Amino acid sequence: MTDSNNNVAKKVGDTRAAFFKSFFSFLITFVFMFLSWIVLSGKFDPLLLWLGGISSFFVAYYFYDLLFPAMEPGYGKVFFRFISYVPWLIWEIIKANFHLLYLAFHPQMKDLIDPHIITFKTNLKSDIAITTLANSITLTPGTITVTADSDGVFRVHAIDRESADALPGTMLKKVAKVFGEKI
Amino acid sequence: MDIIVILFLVIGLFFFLGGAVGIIRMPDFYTRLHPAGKLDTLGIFAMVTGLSLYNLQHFSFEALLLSAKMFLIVFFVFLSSPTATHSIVDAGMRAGLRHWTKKKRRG
Amino acid sequence: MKFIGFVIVCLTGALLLYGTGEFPDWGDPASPASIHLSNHYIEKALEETQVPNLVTAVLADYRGFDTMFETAVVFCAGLACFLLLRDFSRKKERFYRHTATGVILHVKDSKKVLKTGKEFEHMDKDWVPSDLIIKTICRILIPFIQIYALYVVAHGDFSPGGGFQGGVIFGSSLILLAISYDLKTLLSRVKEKVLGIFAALGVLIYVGIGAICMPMGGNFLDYVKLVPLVPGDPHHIRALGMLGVEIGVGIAVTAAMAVIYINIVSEGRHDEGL
Amino acid sequence: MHWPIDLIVLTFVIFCAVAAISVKDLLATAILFGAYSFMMCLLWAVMGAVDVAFTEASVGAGVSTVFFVAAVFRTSRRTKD
Amino acid sequence: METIISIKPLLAVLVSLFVIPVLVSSSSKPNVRESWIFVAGIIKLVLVLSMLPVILDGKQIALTLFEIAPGASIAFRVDGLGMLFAIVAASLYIVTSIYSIGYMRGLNEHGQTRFVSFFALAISATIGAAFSANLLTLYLFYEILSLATYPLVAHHQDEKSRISGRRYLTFILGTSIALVLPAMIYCYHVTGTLEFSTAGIFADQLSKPAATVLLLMFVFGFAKAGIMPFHSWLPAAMVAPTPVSALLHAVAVVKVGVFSIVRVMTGIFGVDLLAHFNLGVVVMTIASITILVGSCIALSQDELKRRLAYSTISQLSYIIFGVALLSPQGLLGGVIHIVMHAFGKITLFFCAGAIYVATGKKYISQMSGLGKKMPFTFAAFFIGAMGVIGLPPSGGFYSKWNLILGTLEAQQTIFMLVLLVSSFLNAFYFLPIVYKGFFGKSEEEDGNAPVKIAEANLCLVIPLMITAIISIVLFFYPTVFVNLIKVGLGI
Amino acid sequence: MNNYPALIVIAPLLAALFAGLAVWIKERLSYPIALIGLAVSAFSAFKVLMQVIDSGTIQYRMAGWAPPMGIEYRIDLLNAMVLLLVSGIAFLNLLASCKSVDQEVNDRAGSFYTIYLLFVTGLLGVTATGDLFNLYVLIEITSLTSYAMVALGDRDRGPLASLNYVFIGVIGASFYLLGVGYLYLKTGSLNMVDVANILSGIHGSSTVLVAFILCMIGIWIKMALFPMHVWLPNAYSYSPIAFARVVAPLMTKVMVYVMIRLMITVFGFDYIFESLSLADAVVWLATIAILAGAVMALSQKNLKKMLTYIIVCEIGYMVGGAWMGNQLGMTGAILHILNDALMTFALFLVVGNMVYKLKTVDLVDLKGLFGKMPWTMAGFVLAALSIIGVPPTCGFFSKWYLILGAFEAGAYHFAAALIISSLICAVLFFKVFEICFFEPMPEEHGHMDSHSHAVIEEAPVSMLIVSGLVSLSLIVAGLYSGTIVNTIILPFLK
Amino acid sequence: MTDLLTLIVAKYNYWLYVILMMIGLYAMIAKNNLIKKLVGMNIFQTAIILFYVSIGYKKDATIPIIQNAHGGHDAHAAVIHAADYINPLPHVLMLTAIVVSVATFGVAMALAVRVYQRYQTLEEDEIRMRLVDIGPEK
Amino acid sequence: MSTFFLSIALGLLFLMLFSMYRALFGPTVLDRLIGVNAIGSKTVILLLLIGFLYERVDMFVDIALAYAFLNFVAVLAASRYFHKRKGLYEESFMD
Repeated sequence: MTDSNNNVAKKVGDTRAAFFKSFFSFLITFVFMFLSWIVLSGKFDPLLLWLGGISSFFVAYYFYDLLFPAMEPGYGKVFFRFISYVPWLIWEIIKANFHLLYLAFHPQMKDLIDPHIITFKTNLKSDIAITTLANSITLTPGTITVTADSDGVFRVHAIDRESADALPGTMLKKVAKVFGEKI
Repeated sequence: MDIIVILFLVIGLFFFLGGAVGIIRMPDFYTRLHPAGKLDTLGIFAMVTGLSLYNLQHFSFEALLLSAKMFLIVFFVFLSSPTATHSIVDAGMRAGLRHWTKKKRRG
Repeated sequence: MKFIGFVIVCLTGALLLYGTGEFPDWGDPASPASIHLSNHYIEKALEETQVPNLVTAVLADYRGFDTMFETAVVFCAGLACFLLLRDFSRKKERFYRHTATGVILHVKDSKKVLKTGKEFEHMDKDWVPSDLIIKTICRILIPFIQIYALYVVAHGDFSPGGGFQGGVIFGSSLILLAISYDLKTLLSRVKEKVLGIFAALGVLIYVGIGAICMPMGGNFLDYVKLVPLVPGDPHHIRALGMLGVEIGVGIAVTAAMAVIYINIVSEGRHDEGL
Repeated sequence: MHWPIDLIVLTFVIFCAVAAISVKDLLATAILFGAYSFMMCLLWAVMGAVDVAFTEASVGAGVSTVFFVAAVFRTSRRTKD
Repeated sequence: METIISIKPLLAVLVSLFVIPVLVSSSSKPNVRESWIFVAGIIKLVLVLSMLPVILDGKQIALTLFEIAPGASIAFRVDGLGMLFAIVAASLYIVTSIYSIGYMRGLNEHGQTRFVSFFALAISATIGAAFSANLLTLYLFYEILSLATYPLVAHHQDEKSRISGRRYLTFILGTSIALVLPAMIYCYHVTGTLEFSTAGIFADQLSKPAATVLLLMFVFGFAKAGIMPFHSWLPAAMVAPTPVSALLHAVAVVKVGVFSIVRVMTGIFGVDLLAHFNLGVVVMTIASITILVGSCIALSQDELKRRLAYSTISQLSYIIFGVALLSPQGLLGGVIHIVMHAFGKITLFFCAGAIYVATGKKYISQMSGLGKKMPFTFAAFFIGAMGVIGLPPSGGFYSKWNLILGTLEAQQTIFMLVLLVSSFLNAFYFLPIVYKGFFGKSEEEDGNAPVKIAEANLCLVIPLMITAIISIVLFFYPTVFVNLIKVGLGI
Repeated sequence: MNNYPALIVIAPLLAALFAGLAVWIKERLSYPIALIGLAVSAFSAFKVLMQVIDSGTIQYRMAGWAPPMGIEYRIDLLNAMVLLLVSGIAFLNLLASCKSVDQEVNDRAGSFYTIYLLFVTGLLGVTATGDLFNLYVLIEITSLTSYAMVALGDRDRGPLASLNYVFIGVIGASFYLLGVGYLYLKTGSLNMVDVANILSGIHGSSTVLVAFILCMIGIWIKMALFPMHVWLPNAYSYSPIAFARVVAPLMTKVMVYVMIRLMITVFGFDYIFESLSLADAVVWLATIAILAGAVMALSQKNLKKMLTYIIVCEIGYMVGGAWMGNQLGMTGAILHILNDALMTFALFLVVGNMVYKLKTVDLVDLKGLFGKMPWTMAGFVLAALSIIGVPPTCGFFSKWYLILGAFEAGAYHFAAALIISSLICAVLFFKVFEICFFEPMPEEHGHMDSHSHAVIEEAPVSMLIVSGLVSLSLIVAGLYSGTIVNTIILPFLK
Repeated sequence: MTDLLTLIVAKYNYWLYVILMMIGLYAMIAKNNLIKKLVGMNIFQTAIILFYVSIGYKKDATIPIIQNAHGGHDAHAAVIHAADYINPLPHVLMLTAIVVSVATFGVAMALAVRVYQRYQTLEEDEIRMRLVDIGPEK
Repeated sequence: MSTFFLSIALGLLFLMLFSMYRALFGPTVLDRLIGVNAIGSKTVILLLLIGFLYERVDMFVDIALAYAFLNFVAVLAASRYFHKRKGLYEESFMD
């Protein structure tokens, strides 16, 4: 236990601010964990709640830096913006799916599709933003992210021209807005 | 209520059907991934929604939590499915699998 | 060999089919297997152990002794993998990665040893940087998987699951960490030593709970005798005992799974995995 | 009531088993073996053995396959039969 | 019959066993070691003799050590027959140990400690076999004896002794495991006991074919008795140092084989049963063949020890022959031949050894004229030869005489002829040696390089003189042994 | 409350876990921990044996549940004897292995001891348990540990041998499990005595027949009866010697015990010998096993391998004896469990001493060993004689009962096979003796050098003492076999 | 027709378990590749599990977790009928069996890696050839 | 309603056959992986449906959840294989 304590200490440095940062992210992780515990458990037996507390503490203590590695201020805002992003995304997904359904059932499907790979660059910086964009791309019309690196370069496999042309487009803007980044 | 549930389930099934047909019909590996990755995700989404609605028929706090738990599956699938798809397609690229193109077929 | 195999297979199959002739129908509620012991378990277990999940009740209490050895088997498997594959020796050729830039150095001279630590990392030769998307997503998922695993361990009494399943899931969360980042990350977070100790400790918790019952005047694993040691409702002592045991199983299985994976995937060198 | 599911899944199980041992690539074997475990898990669930299904899901689909892939990763995919 | 429980038989067996650790620990001091052997031998003889009066009174001494199964235990019982054999073995042991000191030192052999240790072990086993109360115990000591003598036979550790040792074991161990063991277990299976008793242990559980097969298994199985065709280990075993050949292959080992057969015939089957099934003739025929063939082969041997070995083979069959007569005279003659032949043959072997030590000569053809240089040795040789041939005034005559009487008593005239012919053959192969020794031309006289030849050292000569003298004394005073036999077999 | 029965199994398990902890904390501690664990276990086994002899069968309820519900330890005379045997041999071997473990697996000795203890735990549990399924789990523990150990031995062939062992071992255990499943299907119970009670009503059922056959085949595979022996020689001869010394005497013997337990307690003699007519076939199988084992042993050029084939041969003895269908045969089989365990242990201890010094036990490398390691060789001779069946060593007496049993059952072929195998063993061992006795020592100058004492290079004292003790115990066990039969085996069979 | 269906339904599980088991056994015996054999081994083991779980199944019964008994507070309220719940015992046994099989599988995989390290192949016949090359054993 | 669930389940099983085809005969390993992944997602739903059939869905959700997790882990592991090892067609191994 002391080992990982030391590690943690090394990682975040010894300054007080860093400590509070990590403590804060620990706290948030703990809350998240405990909430999911309650959702999972569905029981309010004191023993189970205690166990949930201990488990959440355990996970949060050891792995808080996984969920929120760098606790930036304004994370809450990002969170709410993200929530508002989700319905749009789902709608996009549904559109994508109908498109695919159309393709899948079309008798001359092979004439409609024209797979190719496109590459584009974005100015997204944070990992989480890149990942969100990448996964959104994967989930939406006829495109799958092949690679996305930390410089914001995306390679995307598109099933037809139409889908390819739509990129990066609106989605990038939306994602950038969610994470407060410049396009 | 039942009708909504049935509707959701049938839609979900329809998505799955599309996915399945797509998997069979698409010409190459990359194109197959499209239906597999997306239609199934949405299929799960629709079906779980239907099922959790059905679960809420006899409303209680516990039933609500249970439905929430079901939505955890959706949450999870929405995170993992594109990642898995991406991972597979990346694997295909790295492994050097060439993708099907129209030109190739014509030529 | 193929032909011999085929003959043996046919013979065995015929023997087994011959035996099935007298089987009761599938799902027959009156078959002997479903009336003798099972009825007792179904009707009495809740009353006797206060655990609604009959499987857990039988697993951790009536047949807790089996389960103890089952855990020991897992521990043994972990230890066996460690023993078989762990390779402490140094290879002649070594690869190092500069942590900041990701440049890989190939050192052929066996005497020259770079200090691994902050600047350089000891590498396998087929190292590929981990994928950003996978990394991020797994980063988010892993804590949830873990809390879920712990939930499974703790709720073995009420819903399917229990120590073993929870342990495996926790273990696979560690494995996921190793897959999405790399093995080094996992090992820097969870030391090999910790895993080794936990594997033994988990089984020890189980056996220890059983063994404490003996000086308390009971038989081995007789949780009822633990009442004086545990605060709380004495009626639930068996359930509590089972919980303790499940936690032990969970710890042991987690560690064992991680050890097995780590050793197989890196051939015991602990440098680079999948 | 559950017997149709049981029957179909059992047939799938047999398919997967045969495919898993006859495919000429160990990685494919690993993958099919995973599918086999999925089917098995489903089968246990159909038969009401939730705990077994849970274990099979966690072990068969999860760690077993991962161990398998890890072993294939460290050895070879080649197989003659 | 009165039975006394006493620990003496056990002690008698164990004395030489206990001395082995002492021998091993004093291996660097030969004198100390040999004095221990001597002391052990004396104690053993005293212990054996101390039981003699009791036995002569018609009592028995018994001691049960371990009950393995009902009716099959490891137990000692001293009766007349066993006593007779034990006395022979124990007394000759002392003589032989003196002789072996001289022999081994004379030839500067290696591994002397090993040699004396296994020698002691072998003698223990012999005494044990003599005192066995049942077939199981007898078998036990029989096997121990087989194994204990192996290192002695193979003492030289060269290729020749390796082959001989292999043959030795193949025959001895092979037959005992393959034939005696199943036969013995079958006996136990049928009767539930293995105790020796003069009436036999089979009531009427055996059919004639079964009895015949069983008897043959025993007779051939105790291959130490050298019944043909399981005889060829004996000549092979002659590669061993002479004391071994002398004591073991003339007295202990072979006699244990014979003794076992006698025990089986008298104690397991019982004379009556054998007579009932008319099995004596079968055994007698086998024995006769061995007697005649053995003698004939002996005639053709040039190496002295081999000739003696074949002689032993044929002489051993006398004993079996006598017992197989199933008549009191025959039994007496056969069993007393154990004693008589022992003293006679050991003398002969001692002489052979002495000649080898003194001159390094092994072959009869080289021995002409030696008698003048080694008068004592050759005189003793002559006496021994007389004993073996059966000429008065040596003990051998007494046994042969009884045997012939036995054949008459049993009305087996043809077999009497066998005895006579064989005696002639004996004379043919022994007397020429003596003649050559005393009257033949020595090599020196042939003009070869003069070799200084004299009598061997005292350690070698004294024992052979003693045995030769005893061999003569026995002709006059065989009473003790005769009484023992009468007590033992109830004749 | 009397907790000795549980302690027999729990003590080594606890010790294993503590040793497993010690691996990571202070590796040197694991050896004393292991010693203590096994000592406690052996002591408890001794106590239990005394209790059983005094007051009859002990039933110990795990977790306090009454037998058909919970798992029960049911220790009768046979159990208790085998328990003492297993724990005793394991303890003695551990005493002797300190040095050889250091030599062979030095950098991971702690893990070695842990697995060793788990293996012993498994064996003890198999012996003590009265529950059919518990038996399976414990068999798997023993198997799993032995897989690991075998692979740890010979660098070239160990892993492969181990892998083959895994395949066959899993088939065996699975067959057994399947047999238990069939039984469970018919009876609904897993407790041996309970199953036996229910079974007595349904003897004619084909399911029970199949269950019986499956259980037997499973156990036979695990004990390496002849056609199913293929895994054994490689597995045993490539494992580290410290482990081979305990697995070779115990594993197969415990499996024979399991077979006897199933035959007597679960299925019952009535069923096996009256309802079925398999006994003759099995005795023939055993006969073939004996001969085949002996003949294969004859062709080996490595002492360890040779001994493993002798184990195959000895298994034939016990199986044949147990299937003779009479008391004598069964007595012989049970006695032979004890005796063969001791003999094999003695032999492997000797081999361990040789390996420690010579690093190899190919027959050609044993030249002149009598001079070099006299005490070791003395032990070897005793053990070899015991295997051959020379009285008064114990091997003779079990053979005695076996042959008696064969005569009583009219199985003369079996008796003949016993005799022939004894002869072949004699040939085998004397071949070795000849090499050790006649061949000159390789590094020694002239062998006939009369008074020069050979350079004595004995194994460490700890190994020597144990091997000497065990070799002497062969004679003691032989002489007291009557007592053993009368106080343990016969009361048990009645 | 209905009879046939009933028969199939009644015994289908048992027949299929035999077939599955035979597939596994055949793979273990006849396959040349060590990992294939391992897969066969696992199929073999799951077949047994299938058999056990089939034993435990009961028609018209629910999973062996007592309903409406959260934490056992109101455990005594409802009477439990044995026919309502599936037999839990085979499940327990099979949990253990699965654990054992995964442990064996793990160890076997480790062994396969070791074998590969040594021989650079997993085909049995090739390994045998390599063994001949290595020469007589020591 | 349960009949409806059953028919949905059977429908899913029927669809699984398509994915199964890909898994069994897919020309490349990755095709098989896609097939298995698709099977996995259907299985999650099937598990839930079986839960409803047993009317004990609270017990089956756990399994479905675990299933989703571990399917992901397995697929990830299998695809990570190709990040480090080349060679895709199993035909290339035929020699």
